[in-house]
Amino acid sequence: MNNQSSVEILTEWDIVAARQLGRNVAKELGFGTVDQARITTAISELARNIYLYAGQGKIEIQRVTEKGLNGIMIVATDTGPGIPDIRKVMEDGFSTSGGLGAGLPGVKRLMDDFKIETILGEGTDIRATKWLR
Amino acid sequence: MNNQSSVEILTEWDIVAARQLGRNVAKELGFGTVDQARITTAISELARNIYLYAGQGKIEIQRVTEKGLNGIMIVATDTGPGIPDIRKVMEDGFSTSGGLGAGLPGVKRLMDDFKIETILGEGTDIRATKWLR
Amino acid sequence: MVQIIESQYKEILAQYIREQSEQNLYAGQILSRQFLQENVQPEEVISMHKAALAGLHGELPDEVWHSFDLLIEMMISYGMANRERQSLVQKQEELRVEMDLASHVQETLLKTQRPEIAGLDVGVISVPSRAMNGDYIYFVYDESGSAGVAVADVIGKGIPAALCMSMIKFGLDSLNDAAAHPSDVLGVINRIVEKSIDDSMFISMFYGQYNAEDGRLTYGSAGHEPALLYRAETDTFEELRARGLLLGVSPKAKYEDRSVQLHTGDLVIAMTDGVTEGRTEVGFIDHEVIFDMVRHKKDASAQEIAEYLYEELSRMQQAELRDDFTLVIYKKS
Amino acid sequence: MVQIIESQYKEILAQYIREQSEQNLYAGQILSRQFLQENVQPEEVISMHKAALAGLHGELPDEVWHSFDLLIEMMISYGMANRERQSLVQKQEELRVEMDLASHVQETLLKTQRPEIAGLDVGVISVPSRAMNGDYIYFVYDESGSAGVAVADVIGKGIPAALCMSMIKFGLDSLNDAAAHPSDVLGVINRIVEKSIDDSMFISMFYGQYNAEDGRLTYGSAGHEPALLYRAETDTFEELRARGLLLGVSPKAKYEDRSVQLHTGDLVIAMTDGVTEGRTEVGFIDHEVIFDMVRHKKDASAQEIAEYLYEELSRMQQAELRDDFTLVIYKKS
Ligand SMILES: [Mn+2]
Ligand SMILES: [Mn+2]
Ligand SMILES: [Mn+2]
Ligand SMILES: [Mn+2]
Repeated sequence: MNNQSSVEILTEWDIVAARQLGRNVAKELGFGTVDQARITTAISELARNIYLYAGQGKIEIQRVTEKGLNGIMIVATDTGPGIPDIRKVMEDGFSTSGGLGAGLPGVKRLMDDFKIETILGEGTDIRATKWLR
Repeated sequence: MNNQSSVEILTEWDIVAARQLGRNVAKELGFGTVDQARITTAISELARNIYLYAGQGKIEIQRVTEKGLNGIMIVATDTGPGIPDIRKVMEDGFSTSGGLGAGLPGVKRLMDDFKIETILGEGTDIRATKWLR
Repeated sequence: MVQIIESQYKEILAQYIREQSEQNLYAGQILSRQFLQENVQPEEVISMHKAALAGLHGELPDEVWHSFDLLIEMMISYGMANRERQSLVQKQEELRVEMDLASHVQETLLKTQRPEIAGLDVGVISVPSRAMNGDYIYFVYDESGSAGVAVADVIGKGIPAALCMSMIKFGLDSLNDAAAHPSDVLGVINRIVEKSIDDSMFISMFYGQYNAEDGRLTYGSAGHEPALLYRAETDTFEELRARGLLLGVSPKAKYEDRSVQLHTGDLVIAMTDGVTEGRTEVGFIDHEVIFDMVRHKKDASAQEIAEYLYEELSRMQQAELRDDFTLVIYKKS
Repeated sequence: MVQIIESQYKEILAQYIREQSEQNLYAGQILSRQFLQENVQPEEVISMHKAALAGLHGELPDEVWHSFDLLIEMMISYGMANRERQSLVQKQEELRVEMDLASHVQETLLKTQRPEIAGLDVGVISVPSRAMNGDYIYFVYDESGSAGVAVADVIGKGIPAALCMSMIKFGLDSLNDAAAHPSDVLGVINRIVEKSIDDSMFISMFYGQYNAEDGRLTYGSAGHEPALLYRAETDTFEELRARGLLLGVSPKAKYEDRSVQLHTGDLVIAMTDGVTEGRTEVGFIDHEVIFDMVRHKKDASAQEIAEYLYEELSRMQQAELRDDFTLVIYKKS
C-alpha cells in the first residue's frame, strides 16, 4: 500500500514545509514525539542537502506497509551533480562536519532502512524508512 | 594555598559522602550547576574505581590556587593492585565500557588537569583539577 | 559567543511556547547542529534551557527547576560520550592520513614494470577494497622475449596482508629470471613464505611465463583461481588450472608446469577471487557473465578490456568491493 | 526493560524533587551510565523525563510541556552524535584486532636470531611506541666467529614505517655474510632503499661487525645515533661515531669503516634515538644519566643491562614512549 505526497525544494522555506508534511504523516501513523523529531530531523538533513548542494529536487513522504508493519518512507531525489564517492560520504566523522552529503550517516542512524543511488551528472535518489513498532 | 578534607572509601555510601564533600567545596568556590555536576561525576567515577577494584582508598578534596586561578583538585589514592597498562586504560572506547579503570578518560575530559601514577602491587594516585574561570 | 547563542535559544523557546510551529522546531534543529559544532555539551543545553525558561516564566513552581537540575546530572555521561566521539573522530582522521601514506609507501615499495615485448599486449588493473591492497601483481621480463607474471592474493586483508606482500616482492626480486619455470618460482616462494610467516597466513599465486619466440605460455598455480584463456579462432573459453597447495602450507609442496600455445587474438586473463566472488543482489558472479563481457570487448586493447571488466563487474556489486579486485590480461597480437 | 527503567527514573525524580539530596543525584548518575550502556539516546532521556514529571505534576502549565518538546528536538543531534560514537568505538575495536595481527605478522616476518658466539654476550630490547615497531634489529653470524648487527630506525612511525622494515630485512638476507664490512652492507642497503622508497622516507642505520678471533668491532653508520662503548678497565665511555648519509638520500652515498679493539668486560651499546630523546619532565635524557645506569649494572649480563636501561628510562618518561625504543648490547667476556 502506498500513499504519497511531496514538496519541491527550492528555498529554505520548502525545508520547513517538507518537515511539516513528514511530521503530519508520522503523527497520523502513530509515531511518538521522539520518533517524530527523528523523522523530521532526517527530512531536514536530506532537504538541506538538496537545497545546498543539488539546487533542485524534491522530498516525497510515503506511507508504506511491509510484512504487516506500517512505516514512513522519505524519498529525496535531486537532479544535482551526484556524489562522486559514496563510500566516503557514508563514513563516520563526516556526519557532523560540513561539506557535500554531510549528515547521511546520521540520517541512516535516525531511520531503520536507508538506500542511496547516485549517478554523476544526473542526480541522487535516497530512500529512508522508519517502521512503527 | 591548600585547604583539604577527605573521605575514606570503604562502602558505596562513602561514594555519596565524597560527592557531597566535593559538591560543597565546588559550590563554595563559585562553580555553576553544570560544573558542579561534572566535578561530582568525576568524583563518583574515581570513588567507584576505588570501591570496585582497589577495595580501599580515599578521596581528598583540595582547594588550589595557581597563577591567580582558584580551582578544586580531587586526589584519589588507593593501596590496590595498581594498573598494569596505563596506556590502555587511558584509551578511548574504554571509558564507557566496563572493567578496571573504566571511566578514566571520561574523568580526564570532565576536568582540566589530570595526572595518574600507579605502581603494581602498591596502588594508584590520581589527581584531577578543575579551574574556576 | 555563548551569550549570543543563549539569547538565540531563549528567543526560539519563547516563540515555540507561543506558537508551536514547525518553523520554530527547524530553527531549533539548526541551532542544535551549531551547538554540536561548537562543542556545547548536552548538559550545557539543559542548563541553557533552564535559564531561558526561568527568564520567560520565572513564576513556575520549584519542582520544575529541581527537575532540570536532575536532568543536568543525567546528561553528564552523554557529554562525556560526546567528547569521546570528538576524540575518536580526530583519531580516525589521523589514521586516515597514516593509511594514505602507508598505501603510498606500499605502492612505491612494490612497484613493478609492465613487460614490453613484441607481439604481447598487457593489461593490468588492481583495486583494493580497503586502504591497502592484499592482492599483488609482479612482472619480470627480458630482451629475449620472456615475460613472467605472478598474480598473488594473501588470504586476509588490510595491514597484515600488506606486510606479506613485500616478502613476495623481495622473493621474486631475488630470483630475477624471466625465463624461470613456474614450478620453480612457486617452489622458491613457497619455502620463503613457509619460513617467514606463521600458520595462520596463506597466499595463493598464479604464475604465467610467456615466451615470445614460440608463443607458448607455461603456467602453474598455488591454490589460485584458474586463469581464463579466450580462443579467438573458435570464440571459446578454457580454464587454465594447475595443481598445487597454497603457498606457506608445507615446505614440501610441489607445483606443476602446464603449457598452452597462444595464437593471434587469444587472451589470457589471470585474476584473483575478488573478481569472481563479487556478490551481486542475485548472488555470485557467474563465469558466463565474464565470458559475455570479454566477447563484447575482445577487439579492444588488453588494458581497455581489463578496465571494462572492472567497471562492469564493480557496477554489478553496487560499487561495494568486498575483496581486492585484480586482473592481468595477456593478449597475443 | 524500558518500562523498568522508566519507573526507576520516575522514582528518582520524585525523590529528588522532594529531598534534593546528593544520594538522589548519585542514583541518577548510575542510572544514566546504564542508559548509555543500553543505547538509550539523550532525546529519549528528555522524553522519559517529561513523562515522569507529567506523572508526578500533571498540573503544571502548558509552557513546561512545550518547553520539553523543543528540548527533545534539540537533543536529536546529540543522539546522532552518540550513535556515531558507538560505531567509531566498534571500528576502533576492529582496528585494534587488525593491528594486533599486523604486529604479530611483522614480528614473525622480521624475526632474527641472536648470535651465539663464544666470548660474546648479547642483550636486546625493542619496544614500539605504538602498535607497530619502526625500529629494527637484524643479526647475522657464522661459525668462524663473525657476528654482524644492524640497528635501524625508519624516520616516521606506524604502518608506513613498518612496511619499510621488510625491505631492510630482505636486503640484509640477500647479503647473508656475517663477515661483510659495514661500509659494504650500508652501501648495498642504501641502494635498495633509494630505489624502492620515495623521497619522503629515510632510514638511519648503525652496523657493527664483531670478529671473535681478534676481538675487534668494525662499525659504520648511516646517519644513526652514535653507539656507546664502555671501557671496563678505565670505567670510561666513548662514542662510536662514523660518517655517512641516511639511507635513501643518495645512491652515491659512501660509508666509513671504523674499528675498535674490545677487551674483557667492555660493552658496546647500539641504540635508536628513542632511547636518548625520551623527554622527561625536566627535558631530554642526558648521556650522563645513561652512563650512570650502565656503571651501576655493568657486571650483569648484557640482557639484564638492556632491560634495566629500558625500565629506568621508561620510568623517567612516565611510561609514555614517544618513539620506538631499541637497544642492543654486545658484552665481551
Ligand atoms: Mn586477499
Ligand atoms: Mn581475494
Ligand atoms: Mn622511527
Ligand atoms: Mn626513532
